[in-house]
Amino acid sequence: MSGATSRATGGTTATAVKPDRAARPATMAQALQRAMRDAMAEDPAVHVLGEDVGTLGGVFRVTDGLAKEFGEDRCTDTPLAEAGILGTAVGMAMYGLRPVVEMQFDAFAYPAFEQLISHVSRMRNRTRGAMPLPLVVRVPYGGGIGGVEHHSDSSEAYYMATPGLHVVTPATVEDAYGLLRAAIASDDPVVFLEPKRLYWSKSDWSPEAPAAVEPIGRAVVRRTGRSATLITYGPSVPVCLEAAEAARAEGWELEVVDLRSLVPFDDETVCASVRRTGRAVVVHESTGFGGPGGEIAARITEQCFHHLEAPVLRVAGFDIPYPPPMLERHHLPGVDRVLDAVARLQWEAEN
Amino acid sequence: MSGATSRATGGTTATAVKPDRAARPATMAQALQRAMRDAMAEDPAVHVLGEDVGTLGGVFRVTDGLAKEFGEDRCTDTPLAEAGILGTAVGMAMYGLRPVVEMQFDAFAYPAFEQLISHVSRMRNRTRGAMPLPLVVRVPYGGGIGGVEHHSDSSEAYYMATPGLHVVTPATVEDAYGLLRAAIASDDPVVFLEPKRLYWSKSDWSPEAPAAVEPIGRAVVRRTGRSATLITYGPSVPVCLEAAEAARAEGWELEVVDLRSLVPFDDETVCASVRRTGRAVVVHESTGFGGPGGEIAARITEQCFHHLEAPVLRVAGFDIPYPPPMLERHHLPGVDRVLDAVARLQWEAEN
Amino acid sequence: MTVQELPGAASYRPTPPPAWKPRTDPAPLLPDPEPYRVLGTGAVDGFAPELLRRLHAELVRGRRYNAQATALTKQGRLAVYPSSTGQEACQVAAALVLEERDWLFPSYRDTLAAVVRGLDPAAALTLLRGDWHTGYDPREHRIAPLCTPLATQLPHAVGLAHAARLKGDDVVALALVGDGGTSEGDFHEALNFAAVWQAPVVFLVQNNGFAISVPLAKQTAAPSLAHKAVGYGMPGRLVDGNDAPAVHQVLGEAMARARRGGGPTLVEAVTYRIDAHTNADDATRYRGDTEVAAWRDHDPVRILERELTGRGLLDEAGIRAAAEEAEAMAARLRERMNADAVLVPDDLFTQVYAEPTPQLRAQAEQLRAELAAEVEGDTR
Amino acid sequence: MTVQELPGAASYRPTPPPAWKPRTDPAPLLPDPEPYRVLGTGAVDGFAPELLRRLHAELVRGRRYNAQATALTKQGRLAVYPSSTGQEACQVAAALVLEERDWLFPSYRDTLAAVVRGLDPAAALTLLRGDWHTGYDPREHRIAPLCTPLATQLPHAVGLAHAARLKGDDVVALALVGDGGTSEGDFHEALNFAAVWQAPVVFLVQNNGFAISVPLAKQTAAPSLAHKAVGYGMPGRLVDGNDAPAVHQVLGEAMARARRGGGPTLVEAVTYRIDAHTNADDATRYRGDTEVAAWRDHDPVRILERELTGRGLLDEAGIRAAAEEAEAMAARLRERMNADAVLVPDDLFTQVYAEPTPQLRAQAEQLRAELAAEVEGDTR
Ligand SMILES: Cc1ncc(C[n+]2csc(CCOP(=O)(O)OP(=O)(O)O)c2C)c(N)n1
Ligand SMILES: Cc1ncc(C[n+]2csc(CCOP(=O)(O)OP(=O)(O)O)c2C)c(N)n1
Ligand SMILES: [Mg+2]
Ligand SMILES: [Mg+2]
Repeated sequence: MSGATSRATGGTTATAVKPDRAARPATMAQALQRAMRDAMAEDPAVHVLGEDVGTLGGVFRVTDGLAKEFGEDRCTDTPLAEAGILGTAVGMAMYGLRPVVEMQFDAFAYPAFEQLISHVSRMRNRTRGAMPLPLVVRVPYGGGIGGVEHHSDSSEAYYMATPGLHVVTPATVEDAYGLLRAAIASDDPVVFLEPKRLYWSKSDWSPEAPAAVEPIGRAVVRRTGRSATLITYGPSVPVCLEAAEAARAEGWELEVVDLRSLVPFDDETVCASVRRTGRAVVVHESTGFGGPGGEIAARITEQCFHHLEAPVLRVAGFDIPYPPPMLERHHLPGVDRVLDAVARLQWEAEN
Repeated sequence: MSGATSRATGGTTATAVKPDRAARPATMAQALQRAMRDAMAEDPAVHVLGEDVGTLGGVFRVTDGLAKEFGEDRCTDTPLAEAGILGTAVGMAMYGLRPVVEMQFDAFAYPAFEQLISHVSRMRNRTRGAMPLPLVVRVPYGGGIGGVEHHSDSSEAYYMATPGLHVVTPATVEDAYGLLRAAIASDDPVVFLEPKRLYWSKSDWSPEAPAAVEPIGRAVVRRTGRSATLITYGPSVPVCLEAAEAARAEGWELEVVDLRSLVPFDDETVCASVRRTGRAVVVHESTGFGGPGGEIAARITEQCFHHLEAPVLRVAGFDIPYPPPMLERHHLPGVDRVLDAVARLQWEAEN
Repeated sequence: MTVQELPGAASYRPTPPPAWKPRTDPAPLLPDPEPYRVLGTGAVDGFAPELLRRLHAELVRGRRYNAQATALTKQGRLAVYPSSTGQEACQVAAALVLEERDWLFPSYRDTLAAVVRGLDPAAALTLLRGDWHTGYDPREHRIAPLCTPLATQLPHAVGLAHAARLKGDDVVALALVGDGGTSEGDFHEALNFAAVWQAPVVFLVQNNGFAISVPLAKQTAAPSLAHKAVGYGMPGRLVDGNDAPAVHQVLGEAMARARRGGGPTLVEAVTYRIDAHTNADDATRYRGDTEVAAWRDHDPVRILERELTGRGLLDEAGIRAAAEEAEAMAARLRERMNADAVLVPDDLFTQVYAEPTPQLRAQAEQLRAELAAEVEGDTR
Repeated sequence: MTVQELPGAASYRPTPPPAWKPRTDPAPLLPDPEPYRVLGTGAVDGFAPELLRRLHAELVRGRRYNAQATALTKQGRLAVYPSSTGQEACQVAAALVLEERDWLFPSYRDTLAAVVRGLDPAAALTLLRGDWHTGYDPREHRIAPLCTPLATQLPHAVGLAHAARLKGDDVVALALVGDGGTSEGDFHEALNFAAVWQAPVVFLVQNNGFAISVPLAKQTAAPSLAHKAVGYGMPGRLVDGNDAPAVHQVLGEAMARARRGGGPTLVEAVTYRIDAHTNADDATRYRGDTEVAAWRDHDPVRILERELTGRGLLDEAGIRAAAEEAEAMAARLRERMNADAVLVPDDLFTQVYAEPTPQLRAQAEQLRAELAAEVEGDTR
């Protein structure tokens, strides 16, 4: 994806900051903030807009300080209208800006679907490349934060079903920075899904020595193992890593693939792993029926059929509207459910 | 689905019509019109609303004559605003009416997504059953009619990914009537997808002796065969039937399953067929990636793994925005592509 | 066409466009230049003392309700509470103008209006405590579920009111929305449908100055939010949203108008959100103390109390009685909320559809098995 | 709080809500009661004869363009054509008020405006002939793609105008929408953003009386569509949409206002769709001949021609010259459109993303193989 990296290289930060390359604990929210900050400093075309992103710094504080550093014209509190936010961002991108739009919560992105489907995803194609739309739609998504109705949706299936969009989601602090930089640098529209319950997850990370900008479209093996592959992304990555750790007690060495990018999909990395292990479980929070897991399982099966010792299984949210906080733990795929699925991967056949 | 049929039985038509049970050629559009007409005559709670549905009878004439027969309060030309149409329909249903909403084209349903996802699909669940929403959203969908941009989308993946909705699509004149009656009679919201290019398809059918109202959620085997199963719905059913006919020349007896209902999904009928044949191809117009076929293939594989001689393959639209009329024939899955897929079902293994 | 063909070309005056005439006279649709007020004016004389005292008692109770609910968030008994402290006049008046058969369409901030309408104070908090989304039967109380996606409840109100009128029922719907919510497309579509259909619905915008952190100046450039009415062909009214009798009167007139077939009205009540957006919000990030202090001076409870005591319509005993009633309500609420909610996991599956699909039945079965295994594991 | 605490309770008058003041004076935002007209009034004297003759020539060319495009649908050369016959004054004026650096945001009915702005008449029909969706480079011509989903182009225009202003460029955007389109939420959100941002954008509503079959009376109850402006805090203007100099003047004033930082304007041009919605529509199902006939009397070409000939600003030779130029344009268009478009199937995949994904590359390969096999099959 050369387009994806074209603008992220080169250029120096506009504001001098004391270089300090020592890694220290940072949250995903901080890394995301830093990615926008650095992109804005490097490229005056980058603009952030959305509800409460300015003075307040966003309800999750992900845009904290941007309005102060770059002014309200670069980080703008908009009127409260999601279609209007995305629609005006389209116009800004048509004029050559690189808007980064924040949707306040997953479910509040729905009013902007028409703009997203009918324009954002199609403008390049419609104009035969004359009018690409380099814009990013940041969507905090997923549950597990005790949010009341409409605050915990996993809406990635809608985005995946819309050709013309890239769909990206980080699971680590480092990826949060690298992938958001890549998304902002991309000449294509990117839906950037931020796992809400990982916003405050921490790891040692240096904002001064961030990892190289990730090209969009590459999955990564987070843990190697030979028994079976867990394929997952975003909020379910820590769940799968924990499950893999627990599985050792049962004698299973589980490989964990973090997709990072749902579109484009990294068939190569995923299939290489499954061909090695011969068994796979797809894990996500989104509902099972019609969710991303169907696509993932189907394409693995198409490409690795003769390597499969068992059908690719799915561990997903139930096929229900996201439940209220008091019941969400029953809905969310946890370590036990992942291990149950692994146990159902027809091991008898082997023994 | 007892709820689905509760209101469709009983009651007599308000206007006396000469009984004429002789079947004669009718189009799908006529059968749909008749379904609404009969439902409105039987139940004063049934209201039709949408853009141009009244005086004009709809741009496809599917609501032709309803305003004249039942008055503009029963069949209403609304202002031009899809979220408003669906949102007011929600309010009407809250008061006990049974609104049938027409979206003029697939792509023009997108402005109504927020109402659909956040309210239509969830009102029953949110109110613990106190406030069901018996409403139907009719959406003409799919391509092959030479329509310019935004007039040929296959948007079923979005609806399938939204728990709380039924998603139904007829492929025959008879089913058009039966399924629409069942949808209107259902106490749950139903997204009723009408294959545009079958609107003018004809078959012998008597409006006076329509088939019994179909319960929603049952697939049907349209053609039996032992070599492999084609699983399809809506506009691709005739394509698959044609492919099955052509396949005989190659020595394949193909079974064709018409899903009719995407939600609920009829695992029983589909899996029974695939277990018999051991091979399956899912065929639809919607894009492949993130489209309905992933879910369908994944669930078949989960349930029939040891019966499968080959991976379940998918024949779908390309992963692109719907192309312009001059190129659409390259995009639409046709007989040749279906046969190509059948040929790739690893027959060597058997011989 | 040539010059010769044109008769009397030199003296020709074009015909006006045949179809054009104003559909309605715009003048009566425009709001007054100032928010309408009752307190401190002679208009108070027109109010029945019982109504004024009722308004006062409900304001006191409402203030207490807000305080108690906010306290419950600190004790972890509520997941979140968007307080209507400072907006009680709107909440109370909105509930009291309704006939029993009328419908209320509240947003997440309007729990209090639902309580004043008669909903059990604890049931009204079901959603906000993290329990199932609607803790009451909307049809029984004629209160739609507290709505979170902004402005999406407005078309529901229009549709319901329209349906009632079609059925010949004497029902008016009152829909509540915030200043921020007026920017959403659904606000526009709902008001337009209401006006075209002449639906018996009243829209009350509680302009409390903020949409979370965003002040009104970044939300609209209109002279007032009430001015939006004219673009739909309905009357716009502007009222002091802290003046309970004024809100009651203006809403009452709008309800009466709707009831007699006069169509919808847009009412803007100018008020102020004294508390932060919710308990999770930090209002000091976006507004100063002086502004809040100025509004505290114009507190709805205080200005009504002053007026009534000044007029001798309320004495110390009356004030004490109102406070005691409010205290009792708060105590009952605390007690109810201190009991843990009992939720049945199986309920995840029962109301998604009229009848669970085969897939949902299987998933319910799976969850039951998991939970049984857990219990077994625990007992072992 | 008790009575004792309240100083001077009896004489108390509540403070007015501290924050309230009208943001703008509503009076200047209101449109005139009648559509503004130039033809048949003294205002014609203020126009340069060259401009009037240019308007006339473009109207004649525009009328011919509409007729030719409609004819092409009958010959199967166009998939569909939404004609602007009867609306040419709006189309022509909208194009002519623009500076080269300005942007036009047309809808599907505004091909003619794009042509008058300078787009090749055949390229403008690319979408409508069933070819790729935009047949021109929007940036080169500063004409956004002809937009089909109603009102969705309006926020684009606002965003682009806003971006230009942020960059310090002297660019104004003119966005076109129909009467039906004003009911969509995107209309509302776009106008609100424009007013809050004071973006240099002008909205032109061509009120042609219908949204397909739905007459204005079922679309709005507003006094006029121009009255919607006041709810956003921008001026609304009402103009006779068949009076080309009037439309030119009103739009010109709005453009100038936007250019000097005065913010957006909403202009409603009252006009009429003489043809059916598109060639596929049957207008007799929803409207009568008398209405159409009345509007034919107020035809934009005819009333301008009458005025100019009456004033001696246009003679038979001038009329003939305009007709001939129009005929030549139509002939060139026919010729261009009679040539088959050459579309490359591979292009299905090339512009979905900046670089095709691996999956799209594989699909392109598959299609190439299929087509090669077909050719092989054909040759065999
Ligand atoms: C469609 C939608 N977008 C965003 C939100 C998130 N949100 C919740 S409250 C709020 C501010 C609402 O402001 P206002 O309408 O003035 O009501 P108030 O909270 O002041 O009562 C926002 C942005 C939402 N609930 N719905
Ligand atoms: C969002 C959306 N909904 C529906 C349609 C279908 N449609 C195309 S044109 C039209 C009528 C538009 O009327 P108006 O805005 O008055 O413009 P006009 O056609 O009269 O120029 C409709 C309903 C559409 N294009 N977009
Ligand atoms: Mg507010
Ligand atoms: Mg129109």
